[in-house]
Amino acid sequence: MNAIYDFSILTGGIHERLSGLMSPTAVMITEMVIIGTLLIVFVALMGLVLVLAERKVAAFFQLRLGPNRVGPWGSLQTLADFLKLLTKELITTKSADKFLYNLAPFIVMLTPFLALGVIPFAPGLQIMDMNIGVFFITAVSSMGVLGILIGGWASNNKYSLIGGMRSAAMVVSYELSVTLAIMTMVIMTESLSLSEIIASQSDGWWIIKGHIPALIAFLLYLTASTAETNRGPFDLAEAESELTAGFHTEYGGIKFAFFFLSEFVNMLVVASIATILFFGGWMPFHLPFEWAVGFNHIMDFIPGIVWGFGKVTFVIFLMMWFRWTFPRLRIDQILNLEWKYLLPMNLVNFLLMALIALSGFYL
Amino acid sequence: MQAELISKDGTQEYFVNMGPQHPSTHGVLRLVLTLDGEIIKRVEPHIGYVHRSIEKMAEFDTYKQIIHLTDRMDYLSAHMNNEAVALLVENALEIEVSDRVKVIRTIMSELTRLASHQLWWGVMGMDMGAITTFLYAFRDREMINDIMEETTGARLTMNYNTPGGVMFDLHPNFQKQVKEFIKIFKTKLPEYDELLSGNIIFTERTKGIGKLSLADAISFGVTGPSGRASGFACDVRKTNPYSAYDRVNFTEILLVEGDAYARYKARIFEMWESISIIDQLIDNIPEGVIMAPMKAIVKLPKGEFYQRVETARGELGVFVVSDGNKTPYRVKFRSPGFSNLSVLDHISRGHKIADLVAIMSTLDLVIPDIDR
Amino acid sequence: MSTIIAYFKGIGQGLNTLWTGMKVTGYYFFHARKEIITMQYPDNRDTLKIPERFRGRVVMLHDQNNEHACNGCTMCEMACPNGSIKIITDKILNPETGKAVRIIDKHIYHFSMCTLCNLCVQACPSNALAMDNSYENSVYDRSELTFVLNQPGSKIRDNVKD
Amino acid sequence: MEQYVFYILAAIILVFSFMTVTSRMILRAAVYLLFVLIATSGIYFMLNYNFLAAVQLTVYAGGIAVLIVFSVLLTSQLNEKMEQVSLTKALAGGLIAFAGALLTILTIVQYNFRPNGLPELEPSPRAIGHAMLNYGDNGYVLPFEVISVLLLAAMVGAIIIAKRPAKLLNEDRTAIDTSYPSDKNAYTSRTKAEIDSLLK
Amino acid sequence: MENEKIQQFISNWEPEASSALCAQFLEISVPAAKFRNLAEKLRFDEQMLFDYLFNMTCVDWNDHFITVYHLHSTKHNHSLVLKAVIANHDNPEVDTICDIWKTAELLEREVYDLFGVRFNNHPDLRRLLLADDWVGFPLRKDYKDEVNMVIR
Amino acid sequence: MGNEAIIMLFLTGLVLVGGGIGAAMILGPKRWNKVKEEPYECGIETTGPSWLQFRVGYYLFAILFLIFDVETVFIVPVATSIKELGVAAFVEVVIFFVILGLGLLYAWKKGALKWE
Repeated sequence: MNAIYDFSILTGGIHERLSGLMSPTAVMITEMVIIGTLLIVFVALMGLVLVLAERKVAAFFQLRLGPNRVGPWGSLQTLADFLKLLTKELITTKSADKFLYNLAPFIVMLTPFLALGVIPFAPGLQIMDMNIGVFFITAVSSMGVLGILIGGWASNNKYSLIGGMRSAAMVVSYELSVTLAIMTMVIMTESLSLSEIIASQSDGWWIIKGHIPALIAFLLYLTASTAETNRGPFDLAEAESELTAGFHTEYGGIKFAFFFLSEFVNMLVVASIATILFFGGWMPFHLPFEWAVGFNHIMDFIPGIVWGFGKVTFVIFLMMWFRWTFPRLRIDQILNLEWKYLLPMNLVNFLLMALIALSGFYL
Repeated sequence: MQAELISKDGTQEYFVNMGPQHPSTHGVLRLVLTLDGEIIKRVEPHIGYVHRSIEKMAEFDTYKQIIHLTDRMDYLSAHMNNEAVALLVENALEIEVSDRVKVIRTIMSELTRLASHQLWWGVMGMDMGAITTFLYAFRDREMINDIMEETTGARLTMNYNTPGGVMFDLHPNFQKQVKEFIKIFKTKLPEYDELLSGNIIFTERTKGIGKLSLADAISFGVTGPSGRASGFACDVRKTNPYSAYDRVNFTEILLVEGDAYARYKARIFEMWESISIIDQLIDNIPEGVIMAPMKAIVKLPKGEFYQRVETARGELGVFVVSDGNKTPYRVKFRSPGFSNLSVLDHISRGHKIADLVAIMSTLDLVIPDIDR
Repeated sequence: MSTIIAYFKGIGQGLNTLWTGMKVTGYYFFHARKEIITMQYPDNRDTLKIPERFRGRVVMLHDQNNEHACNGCTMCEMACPNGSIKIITDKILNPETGKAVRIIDKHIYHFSMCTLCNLCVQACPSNALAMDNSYENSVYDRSELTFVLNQPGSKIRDNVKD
Repeated sequence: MEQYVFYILAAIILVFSFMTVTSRMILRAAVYLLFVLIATSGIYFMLNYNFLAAVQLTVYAGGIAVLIVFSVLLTSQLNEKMEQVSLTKALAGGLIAFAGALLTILTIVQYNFRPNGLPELEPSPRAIGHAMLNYGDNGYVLPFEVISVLLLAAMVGAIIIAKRPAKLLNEDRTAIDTSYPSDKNAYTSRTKAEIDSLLK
Repeated sequence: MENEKIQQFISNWEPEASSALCAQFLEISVPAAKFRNLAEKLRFDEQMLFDYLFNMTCVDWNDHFITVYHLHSTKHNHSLVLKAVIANHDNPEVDTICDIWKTAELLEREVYDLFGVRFNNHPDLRRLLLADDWVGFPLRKDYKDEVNMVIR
Repeated sequence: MGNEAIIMLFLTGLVLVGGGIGAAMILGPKRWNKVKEEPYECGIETTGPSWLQFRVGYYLFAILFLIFDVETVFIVPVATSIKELGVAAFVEVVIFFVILGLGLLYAWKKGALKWE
């Protein structure tokens, strides 16, 4: 890997400069403020980009042009939408549980934030390298469902309540598959730390090295994580043709915007994990063969951040493709799919992967 | 009151209003659902939000003027509605229209049916969550609308039929355009199957849902593709042929399953049949006058008249009681949607809310048709 | 055993049907540029093709001498199912023959009530009325939808019979 | 720094624990409990027991809390507030709680904590995994296997308790006429004669 | 079956029924009191089996109402028009047939809504299309509404 | 950064949402209207309360989820170390899985996985 693309040089430099100026606690607080500000900017930017991308991709699937009035190619459309939502009146229905109603957007937004903290987007571009990285993300994202559940409940609206219930049952079920699919890959990486997982793929991505079980795990993960983000054919929490808007029927203005934004940031998170586990994160495309040294070297010249975001974009595109092609599943079918198909397959796939790992039958 | 709400296993019943402002009721239909959890125990349709009393209005209009009102009932099969009134007057006065008019009417009817089924298909997909189908359906429907606009001067409420014939002659481009459309649409229709009909999520959601038996279909008077999916041979084009339907070969689509998927399939099959009918007629439209000689003021003889046509939704009946004046004494439109709606409660009990959406889309309700 | 085979067969078939659908949308995604079906409406006013038979609204045909063919026979008024046409006639003395002749003072057309059914155009014995191709009819006040069809200062063409 | 964090977390736990038991709206109580659970995991994070903290989040905040909310929906008094606890009951409860706390504190204070001399274990998941699958000294393979049996027993028990005999909803569904045969996979168009023959 | 034979059957069952062979359908008129009995026979008799009620409406003849039922048999493929003559114009009443032909439930509600004809034993006779607090029955010939109705 | 970053992430999230809502409170109009306070039910006033005892078909799934959630917690350390520990550990994991698989099979056969 080319050292010039390593962000840790930049961050380390800043850290040293700051340490020379003030006490360790002050350094930490300063860094926190800087990182926090950058993170908010990043999330806001990603939200704007992803929403626009979703609309553009949807438009092209549907033979439309998509937003094209505000800014070049409609690039400022989401910004305009955000400003509109920001300046809308906040309405709370009179029978709602005000405290829980206002709490829900916080919970919903907090979980992707915590998850983003451990994701390395490029070499050195990671807020904290936790030794249980992936497991931390699954643990945190399991709380996100509570935001939906509480929001649906607190609105005191029948559609919201049904939507919230559905979503909760679905998300908790699919969490199992997400975790198991991740653990299947962890057998190979032997570590939960995301940076170590990436490092273990320096000679080739796991989806190539781990062949069949890795491919199955990828499909299972993709399906389950699409469900966990309440997207695509699994969006029945907000199934508009049945429940008008599902759990966020009563949310308007900026509160709705946070529900909306969290969906997209969650999508970014799950796509990043898929990228890291199966496609080597920011690791360039390498072939695990002797003769491919030259090829591997050429690949190194493309910066890691390009690789990282390129692969994330690919996974997100897949999820968008699902969403704009498939009809929605019914709640009992969703639970069926998880408990009768994904979960048993995951359990078997886990053992298969363990067998392959032990037999050394991987590249 | 509270005690009544509690069902047998201790949980309480839930009343939910679906509509009038709801995305999947396709208009201002209001359904009051009684739920037990997510299971539907009762569906009670509340209609009349777009009631305009067309029947009362028709009592003050001459027969020519009634036709434009029928445009606004089932606006997706406006041409067939027009045709019903026109045929009624012609049959009552025993006027023979020219072959050209008959063929034009048949082609137009089938084009309208295609357009209606295309819109239904797009909306059906959208109701099931596949929003992309909507745009694909409108892409194809747009071609038909353009053809219609060129000849009749309007895209939806055409008012093209008059007693004795049609208002305008075909546009010179008509034949060419229709042939081109048929050629394109024959390649697009298989895409409908690939995108939705075969999709495992879609089939799982519709097969075995909202089963309607033949006896119930007849008893509820469910006609059109919905009725024929239950095996009810109710195609007016076959039982009481009108216009040029007696000279074309086509199969009456009959299925036996009677569930939502059968109703879906029946419409897809029907699109192929419509294409075949147009194929047979488009090359040999006979020459002739487009208007039979009519008196300026049409007066029907005293008596009662009933004329039925097959619209995209089923049997449309026009019942006219005439007292010999230039305006009818009483007009009744037997709208297919009205009868099809009446079966909704019966077939959706015990299903889930999501199934209700599937059932409603396959019944293909058009609310102005029901409310009139 | 057969249930297990059926289980996996079901998965395979299901995935296949999903892939079939994705191929269709995928094809259109990569050919979207060529097959865009929507119009950029206010921008394409110049290229928008309106068929000549399109029924926009009722107009009275005037020739270059500002003459029309309406003699105020009220056939259109009777033919209209919605009462959107009202004709106010006047009687003037024909200076040549000395007979009183009916001319129109105002041919009032309530566009807000019109259903564009074309019956008035058909009813007109002297082909004075026609449908034009206008389609941008939105206004801020309903009263702006009431038109007087005969242009100010226009008069009836000579060869029109009574 | 760490101390302040600990105090804040401890305060959160105390305050929300108190609010959980005093709240008279049942779902709010559940949400307050959720805060307590999350703050507890925060303490684990502070101690660098990352794995344990994540487990706390997964099982308690993600699993138990959802289960509690679902169970709340099964209670009948969702709409009303819970009844006011009578003073005697409150007093008795407070007394018992105080006694329990006293007992615990006394025990902790009196206990003589000694180092056990064992080498310090690295709290990484891999070390835990090694210990768990190890059948030598310090190996926990038997508990690991027994856990699966325990979970199985829990599952069977839950199913037996929660699963009522499958109640047919057909009583609601007006009798569906099955007099004519239905081939579920066919869905092909038939002629009238065929349908008539099917009906016979 | 031919119309004459049907006429024969009906005159045997219900001597009060008057029948006329019109251009399109055989039309049977029967007093409202006898109507329900005849309808049941027409539906269930093996020779008749009029199982498809394809249209149902009402006509206000100023001094009496006639409810009109268009019946068809899908088995024997014959049709007829059944009419119940309701002589009492002030308080029109006729027996319901919504248990015989299920589609009639909504159709009868519509007729009640617009004509004010009461259907005895109807399970849920309420206004259907109009608002619940509407006054009057709009399709009656003597209905007056100065505000909403413009008569040319 | 170490674990203290969690605090930072937490606070960042709070600041974003709180700031957004606060900004909306300042920027947004405040026009009170009785109808605005009504819960949305397709334009009709709601019939009956929404907070009713609700027949949750999902309850059993939540219990099952909890059991399998505990299982995945055990799987996590196992997954990280199984490659190193070899065949003996694999056999142990297989036994663990088979016992749990039996539980799933039991639930399946008992119809607990069927939503009603």
